[in-house]
Formats: sequence, C-alpha cells, structure tokens
Amino acid sequence: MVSLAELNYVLPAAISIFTLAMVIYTYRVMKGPTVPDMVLALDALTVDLIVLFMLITLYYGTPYLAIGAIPLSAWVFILDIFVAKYLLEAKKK
Amino acid sequence: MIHIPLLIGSIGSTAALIAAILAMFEKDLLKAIVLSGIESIFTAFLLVVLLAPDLLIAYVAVGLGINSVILIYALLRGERYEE
Amino acid sequence: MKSSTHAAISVTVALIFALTVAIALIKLGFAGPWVTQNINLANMFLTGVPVPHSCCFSASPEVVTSVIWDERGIDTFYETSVLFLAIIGTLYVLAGTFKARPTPEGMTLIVRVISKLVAPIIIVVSLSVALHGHLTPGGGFQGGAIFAVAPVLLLAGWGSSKLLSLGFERDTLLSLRVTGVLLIALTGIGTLIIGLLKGVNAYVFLNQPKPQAPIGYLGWISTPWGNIVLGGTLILLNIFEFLAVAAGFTLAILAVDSSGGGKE
Amino acid sequence: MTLEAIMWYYILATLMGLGAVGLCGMVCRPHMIKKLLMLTIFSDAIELIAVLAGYRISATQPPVYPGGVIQGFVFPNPQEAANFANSAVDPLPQVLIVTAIVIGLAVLLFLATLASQAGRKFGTQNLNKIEKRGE
Amino acid sequence: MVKSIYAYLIVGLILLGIYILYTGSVSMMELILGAIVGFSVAYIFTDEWIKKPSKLNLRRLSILIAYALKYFTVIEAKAHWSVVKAILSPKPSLKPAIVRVPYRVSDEYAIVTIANSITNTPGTVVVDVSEDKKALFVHWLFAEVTEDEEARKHISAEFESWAKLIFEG
Amino acid sequence: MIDQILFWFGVALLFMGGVLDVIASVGMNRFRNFYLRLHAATIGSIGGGVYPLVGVAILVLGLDVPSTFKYYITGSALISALIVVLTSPAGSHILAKAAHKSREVLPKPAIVDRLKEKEVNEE
Repeated sequence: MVSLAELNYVLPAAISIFTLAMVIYTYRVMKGPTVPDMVLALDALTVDLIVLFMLITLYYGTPYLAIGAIPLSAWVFILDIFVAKYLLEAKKK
Repeated sequence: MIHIPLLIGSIGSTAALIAAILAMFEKDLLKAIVLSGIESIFTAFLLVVLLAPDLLIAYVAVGLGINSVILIYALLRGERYEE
Repeated sequence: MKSSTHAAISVTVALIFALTVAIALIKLGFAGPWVTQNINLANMFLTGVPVPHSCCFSASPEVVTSVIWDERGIDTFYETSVLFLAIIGTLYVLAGTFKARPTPEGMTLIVRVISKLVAPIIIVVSLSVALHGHLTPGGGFQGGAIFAVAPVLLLAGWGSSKLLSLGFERDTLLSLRVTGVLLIALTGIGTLIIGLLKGVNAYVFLNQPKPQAPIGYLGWISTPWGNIVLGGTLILLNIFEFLAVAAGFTLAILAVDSSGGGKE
Repeated sequence: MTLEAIMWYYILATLMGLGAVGLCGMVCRPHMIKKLLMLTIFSDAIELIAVLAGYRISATQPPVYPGGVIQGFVFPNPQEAANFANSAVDPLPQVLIVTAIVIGLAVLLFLATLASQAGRKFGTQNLNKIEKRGE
Repeated sequence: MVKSIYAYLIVGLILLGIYILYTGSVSMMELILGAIVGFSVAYIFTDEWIKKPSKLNLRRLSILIAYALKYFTVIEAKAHWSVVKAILSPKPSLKPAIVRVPYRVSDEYAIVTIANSITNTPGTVVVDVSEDKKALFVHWLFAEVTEDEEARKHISAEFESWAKLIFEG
Repeated sequence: MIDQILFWFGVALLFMGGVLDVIASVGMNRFRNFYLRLHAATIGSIGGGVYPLVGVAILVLGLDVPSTFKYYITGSALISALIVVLTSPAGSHILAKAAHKSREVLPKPAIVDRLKEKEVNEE
C-alpha cells in the first residue's frame, strides 16, 4: 500500500499547476468582452475548481470536502442554459 | 514549509474582491450577474479551504444555483442596462 | 440628495462597519492563526455529541447537524417557518399570473435529452445527502436545495408543462410543504406529549434522555452486524425538512417561471 | 509575526473589503437587481468572516467524526473524542451560518419577485426612473 | 405510469448503483435504502428514459462500453493533440467555418451521442441542430472542405456508424 | 504491487490533465473570437477536468487509508466526471447557439457560415 505521506511529494506540484490555470481563467472571465465569453470561461474555471476541491480534500486527508463537487458540476450547466435563455428571449422583444 | 490552504485561500479571496468591485461598476446587469457568480464560486472555494463541508453544500446549491436562476428570471422583466 | 452624497455616506458607513468587525474580532478574543485550542463551548460540543453518557449526547457523529437540530432545534424550526412564509409571500405576490408554458423556444434536442438524463442522478444524490445527514456533512436543507436543481433543469429544457405532467403540481407541492413543516413541529413536541401522559419531565425538541428528562427517541439499534445509527430525532427531522424544502423550492421556481418571461 | 498569520490577516482584510464593497453598492447603485446582487455579496462576506474566525491552522478536519456509515458505526470513547477535538475546527460559526444562508435565500426570493413585479408594473427596475415618473 | 416492468427494473438498478457509488459503502441497510430511493425515483422517470424497452440487451451495452473506451483513448488524444498544436504554435493556421453535417439516424439518443461526441472532441463544436432537415451545424476549426457530404466524412462518419450499432439496427 | 501501479497511473493522469488545463487557459487568452475559444474550453473541461478526476479516483484506490475514505472520494469523483462529460458539451452548444442567434457575437473569421445562410433563407 502507498502511504498517505507519499502523496505529499506529488500534491504541492499538482495544486500549483491547477492554481495557475485558475488564475489565468479568472483573468479571462474578468476581461471577456462579451457575455458568452465570460460564461464560457466561467465553465472552464468551475471544472478546474472541482479538481482543485478534490486535491485539497486529499491534502487535508479528510473525505468529506469532496461532497460539493457534484452540485458544482450541475450548476455550470444551469448557468449556461439560463444565460442562453436570457439571450434568446431578450432578443425577441 | 508554507501552509498551502491559506496561500491559495488568499489568492481566492483577492479574486473575489476584484470580481465584486468589477460587478459594482458594471453597467450591463447580465455581466454583473456573471461577475457575482465568480465571487460566489470563490466564496465556495474559501469554504472548502476553511473546512466547512456543511456550509459548502448549502452554499453551492443555494448561493450559486438558485440565486442566479432567480435573478435572471427577475432581470427578464426589467431592462438590461443600468442608466 | 445627490448621488455623490450617497457615495460619501455609504463609503463612511462601510469603513465604520469594517473597523467594527476588526475590533470585535481582535478584542473579543476570537481565534487567530496562532490559537491551538478551540474555545470551551466548542470543545464541549466536539467531545460531547457522539460520546454516550456525556452532557449533550445526540447519537450522531455529525456535530454541526446535531447542534442544529438538537441544541438549537426550536431556532431551526423558526428558520424553516421563515422560508415557508417567504415562499407563501412569493406565491401571493405573483398571484393571478400563472400559466403553464410548453417547451421554451430555442432549447434544442440535445439540451432536452441531457437534462432528462441528469435530473434523476441529481435527485438520487440529493436523497443520499439527506438520508445520511446525521452521519456525513449535509442534512435536510442541503439535500432539498440540491434536489431543486433537477426541476430547474427540467424547467429550462422542457418548460413547465413537462413538470406538471411528471406530477409536480402546485397543490401537491403546497400540501407536501405544509405536511413537512407540520411533521417537524409534531416531532419536536412529541416528547413533551409523551412526558405529559406519563407524568415525567420533558422538553421541546428533546432527542436523547437527559438526567432531568428521562424519555427520548430511539438513538441506535444494536444488531449482530453492528449498530444501525438513527440519531434519534435527527433522521426524522432531516427527512421532513428535505420534504419541506424540496417541495418549497420546486414550488417557488415553478411559480416564478410560469408567471411569464418577458414584458407583457 | 509568522507567514501564516500574515496570510490570515490578509484574507480577513480582503473579506472586510468585500463587505464594504457590498454595502457601498447596495446604497449607491440605482438598479434593483444590482442592489440584490450586492446584498448577496455582503452576506457572503459576513459568512466568510465568521467561518474564518473559527479556523485554526493546526486543524486538519471539519467538525465531523470520520467513518460515519449507517451500519457498523462505533461510538467513540472520551479519549478518542478529546483527540478529535484537538484536530477539528470550531463548529459553532458554521451552525450559525447555515441558518443565515437559509434566511438570506428567503429574503432574496421574496425581494426578487417584488423586483420582477415592479418591472412588470413600471416597465423599468431602475429606482431613479421610477422616482422621476412619480413626480 | 410505468409501462414496462423490465425497463423499470433496469432504470431502478442503474439508480441504485449510482446511490451505492456515491455513498461509498455497501451494507444491508444501505442496499435497502438505496433500493427504496432508486425504485421510487425510477417510477417517475422510467417512461422518460426508455421508450422502447425491447431494445435493451447486453450486446448493445458491450458495444457502448467498447465505443467509450476507444473514444476516450484514441479519438480524444488525436483531437487534443491537433488543437494543442494550434494553441502553442506562434502563428496557427486556422480555417474556421460553420459547416452543415447531415445525419441519418432517427433515435434521439443516437443524435445526442453523435452531437456530444462531436462537441467533446476539441476542434469541432455543434452550434445548432435542425430536426426537420436532419442536419447538425458544426463550427470547425480546421475546415478543409465545406461541402455537406465531404464534411460528414471528415467529422461524424465514425461516430454515426457506432451510434447506429448501439441504438439502432 | 497493484497499488503502486494504480497510484502512479492516477498521478500520471492527474499531471497530464494539469498540463492540458494550463494549455487550455493559455489558449483561452490567445484565441481572438468567442467561437475559437469554444475549442479551448472543450480542452479545459475534458482534458483538464475529466481526466484528472478519473486520475484522482484511481489514485485514491492505491492509498493506505480507511475504506470509507477511499470509496467516498472515488464515488464523488466518478459521478462528477460523469456529469461533466454529459453536461459540458450541451452547455457549450446552447451557449454557442444563443450567441449566434441573438447576434451577440458574430463568427467573424469564417470561410462559410451555413447556419446564417439557413436563417436568411427562412426569413
């Protein structure tokens, strides 16, 4: 069995890679010239954060923080649909 | 050795602050809703870092999901641009 | 008043607010990063809740949910009532504007099929969160809030007529909501009634027997395969709260959607 | 002051800034939806400050005992409970904040429907324009 | 509400599996609770999920698994590599276009499988579906051809043959 | 032995996903137009989301921790990966459709645009 301590060689590198991606995505969301750009970058940011949640869970060594990943991944879809709904319905009037 | 959760927590709180300031000065309300979505998502991130799983589930389902849906529905009745 | 006056006042108020919070946090001795021990009240709950024969035993390893539904049970009941009133108020404000809407224009086949595939998965996950509320993080409110994601998806993809045909009708949801809140109240005063009948002392929202109040709910069942943990009132209250919150959110979203989208 | 303490105070300062931004936006901006957004931001800041006050850097666990399964869970003895209490964060702020989230949602739900009805009645949700119309 | 007991059992077992997977522990009590939850949710959603229960069999399931394995190793790797090259090269040679890709299946799951497979490979994104004209409108990053049939050969011919095997025929 | 293989396979998937995620975020900033960024976002959600999640799910199975810990994380990671695989393409699709139909963003550099031709024909 691989002990939990061995993970500590791997985790800081992985967390820093995903944090770097998180920062660049955040820059894109704040800069994005139009609304679809921002929502698209927010999707990618959310998926990135789900992985980061899992890594923090492993870092602390407690299972229960992973529980937020599923509603988060469903939320992305809801925001997409509702922004699209707004754009389609607001154009009509 | 540096304490990783507090480090990425401080990055997250900075991002939340910047997003909130941008949302305050934004004239386009739909963009403001998306920007406050970033703020909410970093709030959820800070809740993970600060070890609060109960709050995390409640916040992700309510603060992210239902709030944005209700606000977009309310915005459908009014106008999109401020001033 | 001019808008510049507004801005000046608000900035001042905000700064005063921030200073107050800072002073309160530092002077009142809340934890900083250097503290290695929790405050005494927190230690009392952390060491008392799952340990039998201690001061505040709730037969559950989940400290947060135990405190919510056991020590602060009546407070949480009022909070549920506030949510109930807010949803009733929403229905009242939107009264007279309801109509069932067919599939919204622009939602394609892909969105419809995917929302139909994802919704049951979300519902199963939310039920799991609610049923394990006394063991793992989560509980009735969290489960109900996750449940509400599924009707939102179906509503976006198919329109409210689909939800009505699946059985999410307004009267059914309202009666489920009322039933949930009533059952919470009944569970809370159950021990009181039994205590009155038996002639012993009892409290409202009493979970496990206490030295002054020797009656309580069933905490766990011992079987040859190990304990089956029920947590006394916790599992009952979680299920009823799930019922109330899930029905209430679905009702609110349905009302907001079916009162029309654009300007009239 | 250690590096951890500096980061802790930095997070506290940004969260107070977040609360200030929320309060300022709630007062300054005329659009109803913008006010509601700022209300949510303000309540987020308050919640996070409370949770931050209960956090310790020596803690590694949320206030939930590990290994909770519905069948076969063994209740801990006082010694295990004391060990657990040394490594868990403070549960009390989290308990208070769950209630705050629910109340916040109730308030937002009601105010958002009021704003939507105002948009239907006046044709706009901008308070400045509504005020002008009344004159 | 439930038209076919067979379909009901299968949907209930799928949901029971998801419950057990999420809960992360298997015991008698969990199985009982999961069965109650899974079969009661399946009671609402069976008719939504499955229209023709006679099509459910193990052969289609094994083809589906084989397709998923091939898709997530070989096809995804190729597509990722081409777009990663375009991102990292200093002057990428892009030819973006929205082309029309006709499809010849009628089952809704087959259409969604084709569309999601197209969108999930980087380089092609489905922008719109026309159900009456039986065509997908695809935004293509490296548009070599613009004619309908040629584009279909490049983009969706492989996915379509798999989808036909899984959901039709 | 099998634990070592599982662990290092999971770590390899995790790091591959991390590199792809950074590349996708760079591509998000390098591409000029919304319709080009759609492809970078696909890399971000599939290469940078699903593969690392599966990697975490596999990695945990090789660790020396209590079984409740293991299966809990594996279950959450696999289900969220499933939901991301199902919903992320549908989200991109409906967003692209709304942007195209409401003329919010125009697909500026494009060789042909069959969808616009179709809309023009219908009107």
